[in-house]
Amino acid sequence: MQTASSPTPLLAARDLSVGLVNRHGAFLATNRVSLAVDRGQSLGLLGESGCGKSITLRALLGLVPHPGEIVGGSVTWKGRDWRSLSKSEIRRIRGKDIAMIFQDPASCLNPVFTIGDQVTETLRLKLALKAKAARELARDLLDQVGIPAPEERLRLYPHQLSGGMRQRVMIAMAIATEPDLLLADEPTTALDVTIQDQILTLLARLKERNRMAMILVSHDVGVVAQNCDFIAVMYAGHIVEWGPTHDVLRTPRHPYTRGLLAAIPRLEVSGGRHPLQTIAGAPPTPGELPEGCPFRLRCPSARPECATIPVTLDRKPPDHGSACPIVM
Amino acid sequence: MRPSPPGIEKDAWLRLTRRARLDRGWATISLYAGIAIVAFIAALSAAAPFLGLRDPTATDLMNALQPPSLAFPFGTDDLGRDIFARVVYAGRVDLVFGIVVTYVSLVIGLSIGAISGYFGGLVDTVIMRIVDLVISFPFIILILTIAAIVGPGLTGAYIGVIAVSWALYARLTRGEMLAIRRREFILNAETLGYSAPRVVFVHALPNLLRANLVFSMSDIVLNILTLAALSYLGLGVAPPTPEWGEMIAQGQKNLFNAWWISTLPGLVIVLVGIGFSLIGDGLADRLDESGR
Amino acid sequence: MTETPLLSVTSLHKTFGGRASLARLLQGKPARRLTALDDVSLTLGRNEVLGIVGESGSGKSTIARCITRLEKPDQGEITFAGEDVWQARGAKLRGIRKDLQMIYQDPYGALNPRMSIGRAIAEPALVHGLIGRDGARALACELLDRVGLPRSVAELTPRALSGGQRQRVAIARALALKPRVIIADEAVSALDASVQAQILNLFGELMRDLSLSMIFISHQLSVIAHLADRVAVMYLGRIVETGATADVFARPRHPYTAALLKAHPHLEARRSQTPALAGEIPSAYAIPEGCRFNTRCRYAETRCRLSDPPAAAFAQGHEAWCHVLPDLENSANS
Amino acid sequence: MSLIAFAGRRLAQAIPVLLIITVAAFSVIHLVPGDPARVMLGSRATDEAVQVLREQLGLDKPLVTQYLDFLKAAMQLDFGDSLFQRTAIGPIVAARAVHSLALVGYAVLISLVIAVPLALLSAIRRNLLADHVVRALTTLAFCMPSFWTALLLVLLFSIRLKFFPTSGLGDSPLAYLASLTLPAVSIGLYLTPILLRSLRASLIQTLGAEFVEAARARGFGEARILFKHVLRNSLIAMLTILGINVGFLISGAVIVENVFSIPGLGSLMVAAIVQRDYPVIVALTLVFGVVVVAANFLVDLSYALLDPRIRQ
Repeated sequence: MQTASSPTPLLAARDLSVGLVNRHGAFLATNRVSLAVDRGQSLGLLGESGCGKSITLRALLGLVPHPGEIVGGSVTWKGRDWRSLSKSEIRRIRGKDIAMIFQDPASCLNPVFTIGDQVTETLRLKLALKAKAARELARDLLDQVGIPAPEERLRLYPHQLSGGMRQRVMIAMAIATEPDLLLADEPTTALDVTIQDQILTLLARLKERNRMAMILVSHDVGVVAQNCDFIAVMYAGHIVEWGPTHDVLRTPRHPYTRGLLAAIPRLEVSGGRHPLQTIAGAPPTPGELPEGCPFRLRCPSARPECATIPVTLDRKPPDHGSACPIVM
Repeated sequence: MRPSPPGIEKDAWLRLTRRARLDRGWATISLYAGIAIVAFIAALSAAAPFLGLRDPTATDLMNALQPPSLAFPFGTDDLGRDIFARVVYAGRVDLVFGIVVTYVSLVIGLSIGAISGYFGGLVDTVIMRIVDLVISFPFIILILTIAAIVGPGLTGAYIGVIAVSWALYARLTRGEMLAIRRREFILNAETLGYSAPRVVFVHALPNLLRANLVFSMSDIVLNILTLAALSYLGLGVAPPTPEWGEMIAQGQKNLFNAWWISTLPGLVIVLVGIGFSLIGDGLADRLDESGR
Repeated sequence: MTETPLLSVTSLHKTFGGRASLARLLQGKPARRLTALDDVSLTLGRNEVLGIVGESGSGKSTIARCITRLEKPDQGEITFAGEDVWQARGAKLRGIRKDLQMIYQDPYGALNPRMSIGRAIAEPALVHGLIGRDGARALACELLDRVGLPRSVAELTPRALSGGQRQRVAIARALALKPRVIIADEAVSALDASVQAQILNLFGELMRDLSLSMIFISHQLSVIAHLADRVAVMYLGRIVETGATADVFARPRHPYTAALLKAHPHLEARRSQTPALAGEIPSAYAIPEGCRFNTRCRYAETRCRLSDPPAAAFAQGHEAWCHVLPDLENSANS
Repeated sequence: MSLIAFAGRRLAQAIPVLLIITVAAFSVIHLVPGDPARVMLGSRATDEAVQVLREQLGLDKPLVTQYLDFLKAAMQLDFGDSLFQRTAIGPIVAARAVHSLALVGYAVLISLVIAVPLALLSAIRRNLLADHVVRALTTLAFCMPSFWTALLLVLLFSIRLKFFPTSGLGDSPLAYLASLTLPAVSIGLYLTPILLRSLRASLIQTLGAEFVEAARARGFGEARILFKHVLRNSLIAMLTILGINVGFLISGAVIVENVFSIPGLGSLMVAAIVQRDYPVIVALTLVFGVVVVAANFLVDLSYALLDPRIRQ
């Protein structure tokens, strides 16, 4: 399934499945997920905890932690299958062409090295810069991501910076090589709302400037809505709906997406405590999925045939597709 | 085994399920294997008088330094005593010592650590200074010093090892207590105005037991090793009472011509140690709560 | 509001000690102290939901901890139904403890992992002598019904429950004492959106059916907007704006409130080119002189750096502590 | 905070601990049931002899005076005379401490050489065959009595293979090293499981940290990640682990010195207890206490040097 407008998208995953192991056994965290992004596009992976959105992102970079592994499907980068690339080629792509930022800025910097050490290490390795040039570029990068007094910050250790500043440092390291694609895993979840706003504005500006593609993983509909061109809604390891952000939010097609959007309290409708629409039950535990459609046990429109239908989108991206053949 | 789901590479899925099964299976095997080993040796020692063994203290110079044989499965020592019988009888001293010392220390350490961690403040600071000192001090020196005060012998060993061992439990419990004290069900109990003993003993304590129980398995091994070491140094169980460390010491002078006198009792210690360690590994997995 | 409030907090101050360092001691400086609450006053009326919103370090959780006697305030007074919460002793204290119940953020930490759900729910009522041993089972069932869980849950341990179910149990446990006030500290923040809506609805039902009052603390503006009748916006240990929720969110009178509302990720609007608020939250160890918001405020003037702004009152109890905006507003109106 | 200020504060914290140790050491003599002088000399000693000893040890003075005298003397490294050897304890201890120190240093080296690579292997290949093998060996080593291990080594390397002497100390540097080898290996094997377990746990924790994943996502090579990023963090943990286990290490040395009859502090301690030579016991308790406090101080200091978070 081709999932972007151009014939060879920048990055594409086809029927990607990732298996993980927990105390109860092996289970599929990501189940035949297909997605793609093109240059300059941003895709939001939206879903609740445990839906497999973060592990999908890691699988795109080949970073599934042992003892889990990719158990099916493929990932292609500029038309080339990851599996056909050598280890050193993969390493060259990681961090140079594709960069990644993480959720917890407190732990994604090494606590025993200074900010300068860590930023310049990337520059020296990825851009083959000499120490002095790396230092200068590092200062410049910190400046670009809005860190005041960059020269002094380079000498500090991560614990001496606030969470927002640490995330800026991560972003500085990520954009240093002017990557084609940025993967962002809940980059603002650990931050306060005003800081989240600053970081997202920064990301939007950098994306615009560098014509960078972005895949943003988030549980927050608002964050995805404001920052992404396309939305992929994930539920229990499957992509259940895909489409342009505007369409998905305006006219959600899958019952899960509809339920999710209705369940979110809005700032605009203050007070009154009118009951929100809810989705019955709780997200399923990984590894304990029903046969057929994974949402059918919570779905208000479920029918007997839902137990046998395959979970596939009814329209090809970039069109607005839904994995529910019942609700049109 | 569950069949591989559609659209999945079969080999990869098989590999994954096998990995999952191995991880789970190992803990159970470990637990039962450990229990089997310990139970076997404990049962043998408990039933020693009824097994028709030779008298462990009876000397028989005619049969001195016999290598292992059908008549003497572990051979005999320089006084002609049956090493197998001595090893079995020694279990009565060593196993009882290990278990009693460990659990007396656990109760003392758990109480002190829980109180120290819950109330904090000056009491905590003072207790923890002492605990740190006891733990970082070479335990053998401390025990030897106590043995010097009380006088060598099993009583000295009991007092000495308990005097050292409680501190490990106190530190472990305090650490756990500090973590659990911030958990919201403890805060909730406090806001409800429950009495401090109720919060500590009814709500916190059951959650502190896990780490202590798991650690106690290693500690039993450590304590048996310590008794053996004391006896080896001539400051624990005095001859002719059979004890594993004492037997190893007795064998040292005949190491050149009768290897079995020292090595076989040592092997039994190792076996017991492995038994308890396996139980500990199994318990750690069984009692693990991180699997939400 | 003319009637006496059910719960009132007056001029609450709370600082936490930093570590005394030798260097500071030698220089004769006092140990650094973290200011959690600096002169905070608020009231809660009968059958009212008061929302407290703020970012990390604003002191919103400390208020809850002071009210529930987990932290002793340095100064200030907390009265509940006419009784001073920190002076009360004996039966009066027990009454206050019964009437003020707290619900916490982490559904995984809120329940004792070694205690069955039924026992966890009934225990507070048992300890407070509201029921006898034989009443425990019936009470647990009644409360499980109330929070929408099957009765069979009573036999389980928390391990078998999902996050949302655990939070329902925590609510049932709080209801066991028939409290008059519930203090919910980020009680839905850790939950997934679909489950969060269920719990918010449950809170709505409880408010309607049980004539409870509630202090609802959250960093999520939308949740506050949904649930709270009145809201207090906090910044660095102080309330900067308070009033009826609809009013405050529709017409914020403090630049910080306005920025919070703008920074909130809306579903409909595309993001603007500039962030709603520049700069970082200052350290609670070194609160800025004058108006504490002046380091990040786009309207800041000289007076904002010199003196604390007084309260500016608007219609229906809407108040904001800002030098500049109320003046601008007045000049615009006149 | 600067390193010096940190060191100063840490030193200040050590003083009360040192005082507790002196009180404990001082109490040893007085905790013995009955008249200490009588106990030391045995029941057949004459009353005059007991009285002489009592005066010699100052046991007739008030307790506080005795303690202050003891403290003053100890600060000048004067621990009195050994009852058994009839000479000053200070020089005896000093002469023996050299051998103990050499032995312990050698043992730590051996232990690190075994534990660090195996812990790395085990952590990287977590839950795979190599890890299971390493963990099984660790458990085995943990359960082996150190003196028994020592005897096995003697049996194999001294008696069968005749590589190393069975006991005593060699004269030439090479012979000295050779005679310390088996004891050091015995202590090393005793310490290794403790170090290995802690190091493995610390490595696994670091390997799972987000900054390691971030480094991988940045396309750094595994070797670089391991040796630069992970090991640096784990070395800090290693130092702590070593610091905590100094006491354990000394305990091992005390036992093993006795197996090989090495004239170190451990064998002195055991001999003193057998001979009821209380002044020596007191002196050694004090010495070991100071060694432990000093070791922990040094560990904390190097810890602060390596980990920027501690100095804060």
